[in-house]
Amino acid sequence: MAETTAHAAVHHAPPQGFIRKYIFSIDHKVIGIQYTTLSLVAAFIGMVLSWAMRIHLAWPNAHIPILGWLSPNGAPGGVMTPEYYLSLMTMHGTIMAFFVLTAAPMAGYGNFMLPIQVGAADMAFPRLNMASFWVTFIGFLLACATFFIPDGPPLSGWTAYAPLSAVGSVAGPGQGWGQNLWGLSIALFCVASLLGSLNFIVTTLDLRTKGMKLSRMALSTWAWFINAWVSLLAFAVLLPTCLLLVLDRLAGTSFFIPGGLVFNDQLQPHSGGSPLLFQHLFWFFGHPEVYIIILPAFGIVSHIMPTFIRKPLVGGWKVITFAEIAVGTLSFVVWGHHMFVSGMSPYMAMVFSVPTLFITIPSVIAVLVWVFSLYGANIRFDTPLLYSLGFISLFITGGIGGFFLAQPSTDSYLHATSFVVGHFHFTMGLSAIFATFAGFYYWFPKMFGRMLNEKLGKLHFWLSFIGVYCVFITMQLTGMTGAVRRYSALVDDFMVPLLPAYRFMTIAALLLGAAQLIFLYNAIWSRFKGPKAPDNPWGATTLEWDTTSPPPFDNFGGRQLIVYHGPMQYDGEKSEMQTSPAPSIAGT
Amino acid sequence: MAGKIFAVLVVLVTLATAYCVIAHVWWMPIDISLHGPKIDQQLEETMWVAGLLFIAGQIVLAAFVFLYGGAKSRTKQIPGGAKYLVIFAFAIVGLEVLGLSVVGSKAWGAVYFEAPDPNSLHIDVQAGQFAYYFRYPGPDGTFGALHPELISEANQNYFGLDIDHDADAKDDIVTAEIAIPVNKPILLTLHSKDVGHSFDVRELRVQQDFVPGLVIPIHFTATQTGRFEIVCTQLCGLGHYNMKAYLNVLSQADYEEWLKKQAAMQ
Amino acid sequence: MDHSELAVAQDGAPVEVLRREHGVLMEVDPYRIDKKKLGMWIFIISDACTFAAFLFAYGYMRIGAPVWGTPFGLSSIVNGVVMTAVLLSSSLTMLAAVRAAQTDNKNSAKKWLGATMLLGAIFAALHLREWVRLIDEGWRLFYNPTGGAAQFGATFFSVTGLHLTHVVTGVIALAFVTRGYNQGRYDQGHVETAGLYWHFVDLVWMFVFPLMYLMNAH
Amino acid sequence: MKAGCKIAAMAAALMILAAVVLYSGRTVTAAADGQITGTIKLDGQAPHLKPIDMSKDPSCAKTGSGGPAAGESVVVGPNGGLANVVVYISQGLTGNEPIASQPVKIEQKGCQYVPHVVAINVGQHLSVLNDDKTAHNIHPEPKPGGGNIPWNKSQMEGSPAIDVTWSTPEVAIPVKCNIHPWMHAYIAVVKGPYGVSSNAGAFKLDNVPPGTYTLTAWHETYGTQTQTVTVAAGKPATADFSFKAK
Repeated sequence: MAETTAHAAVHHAPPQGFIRKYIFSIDHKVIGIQYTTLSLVAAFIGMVLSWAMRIHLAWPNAHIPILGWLSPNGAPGGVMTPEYYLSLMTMHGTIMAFFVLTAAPMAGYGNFMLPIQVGAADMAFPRLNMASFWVTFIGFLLACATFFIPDGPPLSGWTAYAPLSAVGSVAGPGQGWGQNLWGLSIALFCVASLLGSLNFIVTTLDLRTKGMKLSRMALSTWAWFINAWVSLLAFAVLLPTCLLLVLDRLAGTSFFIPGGLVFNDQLQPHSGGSPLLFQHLFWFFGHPEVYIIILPAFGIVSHIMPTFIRKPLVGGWKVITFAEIAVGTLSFVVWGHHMFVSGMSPYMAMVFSVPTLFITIPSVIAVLVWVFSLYGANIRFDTPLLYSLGFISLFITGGIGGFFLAQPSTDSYLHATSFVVGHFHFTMGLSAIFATFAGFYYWFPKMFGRMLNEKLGKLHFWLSFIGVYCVFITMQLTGMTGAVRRYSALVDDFMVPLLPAYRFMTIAALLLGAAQLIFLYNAIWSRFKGPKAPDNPWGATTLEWDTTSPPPFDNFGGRQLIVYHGPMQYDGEKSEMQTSPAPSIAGT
Repeated sequence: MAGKIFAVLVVLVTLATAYCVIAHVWWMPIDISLHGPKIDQQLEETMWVAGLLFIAGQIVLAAFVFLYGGAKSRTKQIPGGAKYLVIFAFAIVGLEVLGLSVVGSKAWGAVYFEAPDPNSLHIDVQAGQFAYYFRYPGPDGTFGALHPELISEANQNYFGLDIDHDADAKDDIVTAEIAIPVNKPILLTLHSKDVGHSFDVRELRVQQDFVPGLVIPIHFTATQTGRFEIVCTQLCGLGHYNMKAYLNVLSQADYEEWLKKQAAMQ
Repeated sequence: MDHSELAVAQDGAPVEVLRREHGVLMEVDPYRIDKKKLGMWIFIISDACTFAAFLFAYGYMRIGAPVWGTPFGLSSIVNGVVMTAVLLSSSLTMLAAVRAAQTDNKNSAKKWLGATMLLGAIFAALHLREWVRLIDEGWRLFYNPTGGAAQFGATFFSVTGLHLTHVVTGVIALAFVTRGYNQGRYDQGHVETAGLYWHFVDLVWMFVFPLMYLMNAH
Repeated sequence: MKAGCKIAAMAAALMILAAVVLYSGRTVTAAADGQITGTIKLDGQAPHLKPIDMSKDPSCAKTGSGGPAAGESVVVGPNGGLANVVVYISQGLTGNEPIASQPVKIEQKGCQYVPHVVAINVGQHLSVLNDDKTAHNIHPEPKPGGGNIPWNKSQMEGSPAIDVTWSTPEVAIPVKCNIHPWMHAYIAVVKGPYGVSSNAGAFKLDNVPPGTYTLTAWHETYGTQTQTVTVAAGKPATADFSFKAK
């Protein structure tokens, strides 16, 4: 024992000094907290952007002095311009999809928890891990920098469809350096994600402690592991897509720009490129991306639920894990359902429609597992569980919309309507956010050694749950009228009558956003003033609860861990730690 | 207590959503195309299937949360375990999606796999930032060639026609709105002069992107007269929200009258 | 920098393979490989996707273009064949280096590593010569002097440029590995991992050469 | 101490007074300068211009005069007078000409630019207003590399006026609205006195100091013409132009 601790110290001495300890740290726990904090900041920026958008949608000609003060260019005299609305929309999507939804549940919690859950002292490549955070950070700064350049942020949406995004500033405001910075920012994000995924995979495969067979891994670890594979392949394609886009913009190539384009009566010097090529490359990444966002959420919820329902999930680790693997695999063959009306061959539409519909089967299995695990349970309604239940409800609601959008015939009506916007906010947006909140409330004691205030947590949940449904069910259902997305004002005759509904959504969204201030207050206050957290406040079984809160530098204080069974050792009030040699109580 | 509140909330949300759908609070507009009813029917069927799954899912979730909130010393698994769940997913949902794929492909095929009627009225459509322009071939029935370098919006040469040298182009009728005769097959060729746009007429149940570099044909037959909006649904820049045009479905006589008036304005 | 070791438990009949990481016992996978090597494999998978996306873009452009530029005459093809031969032999020398490192023949390993680096540098030089010739002929990322599709330059320079970047990175990485190996900071595992990367770069060239050169010969 | 203050205050007041006198004196002398007047005619038949169909934006169609608006690229008055011609001094200026102090206004009215062509001094303020019940984007496109910076900005209904200046002479910068593709205007940025012809074809350049000048007339469709003109003190000179119809 003495020898092993000495060994550990040689290879992994705790760093001294503030900078090595908290800034350029190679400790996976610090990096996890850095990622989580970055996401939290990004989430609040993204939310404020959505407020500004919603206010503009509801009162497009209103003079709002604070807007004019914040952005004299984008809202001269406090009246937001359409191009600034689109810029805010683009940055809302970019910041939320990449820097919040992709980063928080995977890179944030995954970095902190995955090595602990498998019983390792750190990630396989700690320096690479640090590099991936700082590359993400630079990417985030580049994305934010677009707000401070004269031309403003890009306005071509988070999907950045070419040729709008590729031809440069002839296509209007927001297509100058903002779009270049966007491309570079996302390229950096890709690099960081690739490094992160590599680290996750190697750590899971190579650094499991004795007895931690694959079948005994925590369900969150499983989800991160599967997700790392999906991101590894998907981001590897987005990276060249961004590079080619930047080449088109800066080096004069024509990958995505066809010939004969005329802007402002000027014939453009490009020829031979294909906008559809961009769409294929983007969506080859883009559709797996929504699963990259939701798979960690699956894992977090599956990990949290058994603790609070005090029983294993139906079907043990296998059913839910195989469902996740199926979702991850199928996600690579469905991208064309984003392109049903894009001029792709109608036969290809059929080819993409069928796997898209079939991907519902593993998703339904996952939902059935969660819902039917509640049967005969002994539910403890702590905030993490409430958020998990909220996740299930939102995911069902959002998933249902998928039936309509997976079929080319119905999609040809609903495409690009607010039905789609509501659908993806439910599935990849709010479901993932709810799972992220569940994870936050669940792991906060472990990450910071303090308990969150449970009353404020519950209040935050109730307001968020009601608010989300008020905003997004209305959004999804108004889409049935054909209400077009990405419009900065309602000028079409058929959209003007929707104004009251849009105003309702705006007010609900503002309240929903205000409810997040409760969360912010709770998190900050509890971080410093909350009651001290015990090692295992929830009565859980996985390895992260088998060490102090927060864990020591090498996670287990040089202790030799031996794992004897899977994570779901619950039956009513009883539970057994994974490291406990006692006989299994629940079979898994 | 929290569980009961949660259950009640979920049920309320479910009922409210179901009400909005059943009462058609927000619903599709009238359907004026020959192929449209197939799409509507597909949408209705999907709504039934998906709606039932939605209600069942939320209600079962609410019920379990409502029922199993109390502290018990022992827990129990659902009889039969995961086997029945997986079977259910494959059997019911699998059949459902298979059915939707098969039926849906018929609706899709009816619109997109059929060749346009050879007697269709052919109208050329060009989208640009941020307006549509339409072109009728004129008396000679032939469209003039397009010369992008000649496009001059200042001189209202939106298509880049070489009127001085091209006899085919001279009689082309360029309009800012489109009029079509009712009950006549229409063939549109869509091309964009700059970025991606879309041709979306809700009442026709037609939505098709303009892809720069491609000429995309779509065809349909309108069955009712009226004036309908054409809106752009593909993000095209700052004026995206304000990019629209009108589709006038007219009787044959009115259509001819309209076309004559437009020709006089060239 | 992390160290793993294999140990055999001496406690009786079923011999158990144990592995230590940070001094504690680790679970052993039947398929387990050293984490550096595993990391390199995973990187290779991801990098292969990146190359695949570039080549997909190339195929898409090529099929869509009515007139495609075919600038390569006999001399270029010969040059390409020589480049291919050089890169293939560098794989062989790399193999020899790995073999030597595995048998702890340090001097031999260093020699073979040096040969690999030299061949890599020759490859890069020949490649740049080809580029210079094309640029002299007027080919650019956005311009085709023969009047066909401008995408030839765009795809050729970006695909081969990406590959060239890999080769140059590889040579630099090999230099670092050789130095570290010479000083005893790196072991045979590092040499083997570097070898994996080198073979992958070679393998990619086996796709790039026929697709970018042979198909574009006139 | 107090006395010192008083002296300083008086000195300051005197200096201000002197400055005012000098400045106003300058204006007075300028007013005594000459004037160039003239008319511009179109020789031949005005081309047929397609009327503008604004049905794309119903709020434009509503504010219009009922029927479709006329095209604006050639506007000919009753006696063959050619409107929208910019007349300015292209040679012979001393370089010390004052910058006109009143801002030039372009209004967006009924989805057209009013006026269709404006002239403006380098450094003079241009104010763009939106009177319509719809949004416009104002998109001037100066020649690249010419010194003037292109921009493209939306102006919502009820937004404050956009105020800009131009740094380099350029005849003429095209301006367009992408939301309403038919909307076009031209901004001629010049140094020294300028005039724009009215519907009757008449123009007037004020405050021209005595001297011999090259006068240039520019029209968006018919290009430029020049002629030499001599202005004597206190005496208006005349210069007529005639553009040939294509």
